[in-house]
Amino acid sequence: MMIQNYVCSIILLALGMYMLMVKKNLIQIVCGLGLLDYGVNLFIVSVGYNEGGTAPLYVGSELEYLAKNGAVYFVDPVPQALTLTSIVIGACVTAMALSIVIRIGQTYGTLEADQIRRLRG
Amino acid sequence: MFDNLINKSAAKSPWLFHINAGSCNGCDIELVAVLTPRYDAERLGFRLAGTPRHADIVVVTGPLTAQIKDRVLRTIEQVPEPRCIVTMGSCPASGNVFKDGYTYAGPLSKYVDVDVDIAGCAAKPETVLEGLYQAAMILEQKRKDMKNKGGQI
Amino acid sequence: MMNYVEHFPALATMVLFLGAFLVTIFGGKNKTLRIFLAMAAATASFVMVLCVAKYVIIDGNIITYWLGNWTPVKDYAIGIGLEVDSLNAFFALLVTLTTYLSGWYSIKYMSRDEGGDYYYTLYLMLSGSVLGLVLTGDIFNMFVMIEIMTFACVALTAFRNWSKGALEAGFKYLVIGSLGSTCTLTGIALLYAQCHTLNMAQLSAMIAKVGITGNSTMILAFALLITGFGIKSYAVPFHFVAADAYMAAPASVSMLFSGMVNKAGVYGLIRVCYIILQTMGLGKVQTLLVAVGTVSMFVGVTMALNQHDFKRLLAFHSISQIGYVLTAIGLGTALGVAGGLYHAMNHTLFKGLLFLCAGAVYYATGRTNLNNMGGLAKKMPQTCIIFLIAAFSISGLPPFNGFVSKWMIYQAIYAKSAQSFGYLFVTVVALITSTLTLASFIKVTQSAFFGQSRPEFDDVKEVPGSMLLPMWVMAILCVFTGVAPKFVTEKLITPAVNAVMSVNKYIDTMMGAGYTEKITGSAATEISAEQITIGNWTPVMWLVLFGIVLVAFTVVAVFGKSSRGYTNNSKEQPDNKHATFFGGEMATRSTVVGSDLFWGFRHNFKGYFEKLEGIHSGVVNDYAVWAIGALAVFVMYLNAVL
Amino acid sequence: MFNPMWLFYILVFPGALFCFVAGTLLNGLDRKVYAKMQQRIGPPILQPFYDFMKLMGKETIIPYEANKTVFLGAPVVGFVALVTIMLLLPQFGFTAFGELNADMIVIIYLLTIPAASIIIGGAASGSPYAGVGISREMVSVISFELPLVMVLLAIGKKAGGDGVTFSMKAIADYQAANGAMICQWSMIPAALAMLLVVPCEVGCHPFDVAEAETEICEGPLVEYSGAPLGVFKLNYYVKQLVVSALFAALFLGGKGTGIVAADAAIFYGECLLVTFFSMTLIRATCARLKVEQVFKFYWTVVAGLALVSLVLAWFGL
Amino acid sequence: MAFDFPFVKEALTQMFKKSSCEEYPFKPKEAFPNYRGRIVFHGDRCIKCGLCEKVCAGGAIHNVLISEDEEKEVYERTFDLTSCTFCSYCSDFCSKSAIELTGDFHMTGTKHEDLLVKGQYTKVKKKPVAKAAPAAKAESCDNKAE
Repeated sequence: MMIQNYVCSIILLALGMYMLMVKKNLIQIVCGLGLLDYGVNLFIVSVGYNEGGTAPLYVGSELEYLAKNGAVYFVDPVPQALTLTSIVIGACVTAMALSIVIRIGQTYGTLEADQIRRLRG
Repeated sequence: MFDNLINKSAAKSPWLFHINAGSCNGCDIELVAVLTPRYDAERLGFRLAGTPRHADIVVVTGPLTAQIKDRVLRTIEQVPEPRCIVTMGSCPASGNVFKDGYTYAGPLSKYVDVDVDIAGCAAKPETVLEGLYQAAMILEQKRKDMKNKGGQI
Repeated sequence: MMNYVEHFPALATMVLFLGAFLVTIFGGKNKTLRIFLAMAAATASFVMVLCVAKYVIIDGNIITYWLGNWTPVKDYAIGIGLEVDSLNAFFALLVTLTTYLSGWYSIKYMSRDEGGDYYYTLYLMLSGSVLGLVLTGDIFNMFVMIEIMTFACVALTAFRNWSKGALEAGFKYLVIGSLGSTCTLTGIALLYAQCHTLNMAQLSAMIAKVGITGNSTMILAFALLITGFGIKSYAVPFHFVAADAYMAAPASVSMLFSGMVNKAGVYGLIRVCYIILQTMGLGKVQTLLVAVGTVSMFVGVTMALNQHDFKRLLAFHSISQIGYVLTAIGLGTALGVAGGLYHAMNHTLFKGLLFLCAGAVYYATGRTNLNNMGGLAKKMPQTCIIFLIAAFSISGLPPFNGFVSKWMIYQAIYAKSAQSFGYLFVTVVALITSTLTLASFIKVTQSAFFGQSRPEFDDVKEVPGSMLLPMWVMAILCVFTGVAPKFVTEKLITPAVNAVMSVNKYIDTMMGAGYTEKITGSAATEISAEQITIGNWTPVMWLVLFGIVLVAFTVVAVFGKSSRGYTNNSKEQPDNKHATFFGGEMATRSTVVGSDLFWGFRHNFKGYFEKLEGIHSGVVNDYAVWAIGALAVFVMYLNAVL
Repeated sequence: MFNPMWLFYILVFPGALFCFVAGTLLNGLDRKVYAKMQQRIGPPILQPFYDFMKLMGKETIIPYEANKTVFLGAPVVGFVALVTIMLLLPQFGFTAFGELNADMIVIIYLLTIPAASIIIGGAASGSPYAGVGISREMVSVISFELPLVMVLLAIGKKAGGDGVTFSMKAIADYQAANGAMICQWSMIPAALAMLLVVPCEVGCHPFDVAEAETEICEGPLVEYSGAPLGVFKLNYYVKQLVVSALFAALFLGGKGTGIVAADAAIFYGECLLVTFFSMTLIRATCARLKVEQVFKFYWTVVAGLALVSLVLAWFGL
Repeated sequence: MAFDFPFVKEALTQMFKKSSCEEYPFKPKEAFPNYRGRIVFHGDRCIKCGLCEKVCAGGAIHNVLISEDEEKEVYERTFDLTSCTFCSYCSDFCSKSAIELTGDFHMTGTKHEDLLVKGQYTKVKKKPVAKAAPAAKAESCDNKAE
């Protein structure tokens, strides 16, 4: 059941890398970065999934579940924490990238990556 | 303590710097002929130096034309102190056939005190060798004077 | 009772972050408070790390510190742990030293830039994140620190947004940097999927149990981590953005870049290859790292030869010196790692010093293009002397520190070449790169400091004292590490190498004694901390000789004194006697600078240089293609090999 | 720790005095044989000594553009490095500082210091001729570095037996055990390559592109006069001695006679032989090359020779 | 590129042959048979025709009156070797062959006088009374005319 999560995150990663490599407009590159981040976040969340596990919250009901079939079955909370930070980081990356793109647009007058190459050689 | 040794070696390894002040190249090839195996000035220690800073003896050939006058004087001034100035051939000494020409800026001795004159319109290599030998002896004497005068010339 | 030193690692990082926030809040208006706060934070963290270093390296014990006191439960690490062994302490020392000196330097250097108040926030954030990265024992914590470092780097690169390529360099750095972070994060996620833990010590034990050869997810994780940390250490396929970033950033920040940020990348690589995945023993992985190191050595230095911008030249040299460090570390032998670490320390010292010199020249003359500089030695004598010390130590001339570490690296590579033929060529490339480094620094010396002085530099003054002080401190350190190699290796390098080599000690102290046996079943093999021999080259004899001969020549020269006069008058228009010899002409101004040097070498390599400059096209997409292509090559190679 | 013998070594035998006398004598003989080859008498044997003493007596002009301290300090640094190499070279098993297993890497880097001192001195003199001279000097240093390194690696592999060695002591012991290195047939291309590297390292005529007195007026030394120029000329003589001594130590080793003086005499004889074959003969018969010809020659022909013996040594031949 | 070793054979063989060098300052050497070297001036033969002065391209020859009394004038003719081209025109044009260019080539001088050849000659002045004699001659040719 988790296969489509992994497949989907691989597709997102591939799409992100494709946009980074091929798209010339800076904003599309920033979108590519976003896609990369979403791919990784999806991947991390799906790593933490346990078959038939419930949300990792102690609400008291799990005590009798424990008595009933001997094991409390939570989904692994650690990857979810990782994903939180990763999402925040993704957001900050996009914010900073877009602010720089705006400034580049003002100074260079264009957003095409081919024209923004004063530092070369 | 090395003093007399240095004075003697000043005569034993005089390095030449050749300035062509408008010469017809007759004297130039004679000067270089002196360094060839036949006359071999190197056995007396003579060697052509690339810059005036390395030179001891400045050999001037050719009549001092107006255009090259200040360049020759500037180069001679850049030669470090115990130095000799040798005029080779008749042109620098007196201007030879170019004496009354409008470009002629006068004999070298008008601006600089010349030590040895080597006569001959295209001086014979033996004469050049003898002249340079005399210049080397003068160098030793100059080195002594410089030493006694405290060196701050 | 945990004595106070145990708290210092966490405290040092927090002090820097706290300083950053305080500076933003209070430092807005008046400058002195802002500088005071920043320098207070930097000094506090420097002192704390010094104590940690003494405690860890000299006394030889390892600090383990669980945040929130969440100690491992039933041999399972649940909290975030900080572990500081000799390797961490060594790199932490480098980081805080560079931060502290760069702080002093930037007080005066950044005073002219108008956006000065936010500079210190970013500066403290950058140093805090790198210090955090180096001290942590938890792999996700390391990832978060990498992210903060990338943000701070991007912001500092684009700090002077009016200068030629700063914004462009910032954007490219952001793209490739976040590509690297994504690779690292995916690698960490894969490791977590396999071992369900984030603590490095436990991770390495679990991986040793799970085994890496044949396990394709682990190989993919290894390839991703190598690419992630490779991007952070600016090895060749990922070095394009580094060249732009160093050039665009202010000099005190480029010093941080070349001193800390790429060292953090190298630290990450050491951690991943030697300790977490313990794959350094395999020959094939060694060839991978050595290949990357050799290519970055040669490409870095050949690109540097053609540059005519001072800081871009230094940037390419950083890339080539990191190539040295990676080659040495990739060898896998104790001498190799020792050479690599020693060279990393030396590189931080002399490369930082070179960037400070570049900053001083920019501060005094406002130019960084080598083609229109000249004759600064007379106007800025101290900077010139410091520059000569740094240039000689980077090109490895004996009395300075570059020589000792390069010597260790050559011995290590050459000893390794007994097994396979390839390493002979690595030695040859390493030696040729060292000569080319000397060549490019001769070019800088001739174009910037010596040569004919320019009329517009007449009112150039020496840089103020507060900038010169850190430069002199680093210069003295450069000479000290060069003249006393035995002392430095015993005290600093050997403990760090032992920390790298003896992994089990690292795991046991973190997770409790006997942990590795229980998990991996292999006894805790204790690598004997043998003394790394580098041949007892005693430069003291060299200096004694230098003194004696100097005295001899002054006597001989003085004896001739009476017959010679120092005639170097400083009148404005030199008289003929002291004018430069121009073949008799009046001494006009003609400089032989920058791009018209080394014609013979460049003429023969014309094809190679044109292709190389073509590759550095400046388009973001090409850089992304190179990075992702390198990732693909690593994955394929490692799958084929492991 | 600092035994008095060191002072004797540093100052007298393989140190400063020996280098001064032996280097000057070597250059005198070199010039005499060079002259004889051109059918001329040639200067007296002590001519380099006279040159040096004369330069010591001349006036030192420091040009206006020059940077005084570096301008005067550069030559001494070069001389010190050259004398240090001479101290580290094994002469038939006797090395002045024997316990230092100073090895080839130290010697390679010590050999770059004289070239660096000429370059920094030329840069400090601030003349455009010197600028061009510096660029040519550095290109010739780069050009001879590749073959030199390959030759040393080949010898290290050969003398190392199964492993590899950098240390000169091991090479000297290897040659003492089984004959001079040049007799091993696999080392002959390396010996030839090293023989061709020697003139470029010294800056001898066909490869003296940096100090071409006819084209760029003595290159880096254009503004030097008096005592500093004398020391630079002395550096040239001592470098001739040191580089041929390096060749002799690497290729013409063997079992010494036990008496240090006799060993030193034979060693000096070998240096003369090397100087004759590598410098005088090539100098008498070839014209000066252009700078990129020098580079191409060393990085293709001579490097190829060195590579041949490197590969042969690698396969244990 | 062809880096051949030209002349190695000659270089090696010549090392042992005798050098083709004339040790000039230490072994004397004569000039070639009719070498045009230092000028020698035979003052007595000179008749002060001044032809040599006119014909000298370098203007090296000067004539100075030293002393004069009633019946003869003493002149001094100087040849300035430093501005002479040794073309030997003066010796060719001198009808009385008073000027001769010898084979001596040791013409170096530290002072100007070393390279100055001097020669004195006297010129006897004619008596003024000689005018009468031509008158007598005039009569002799008149009576021939009647």
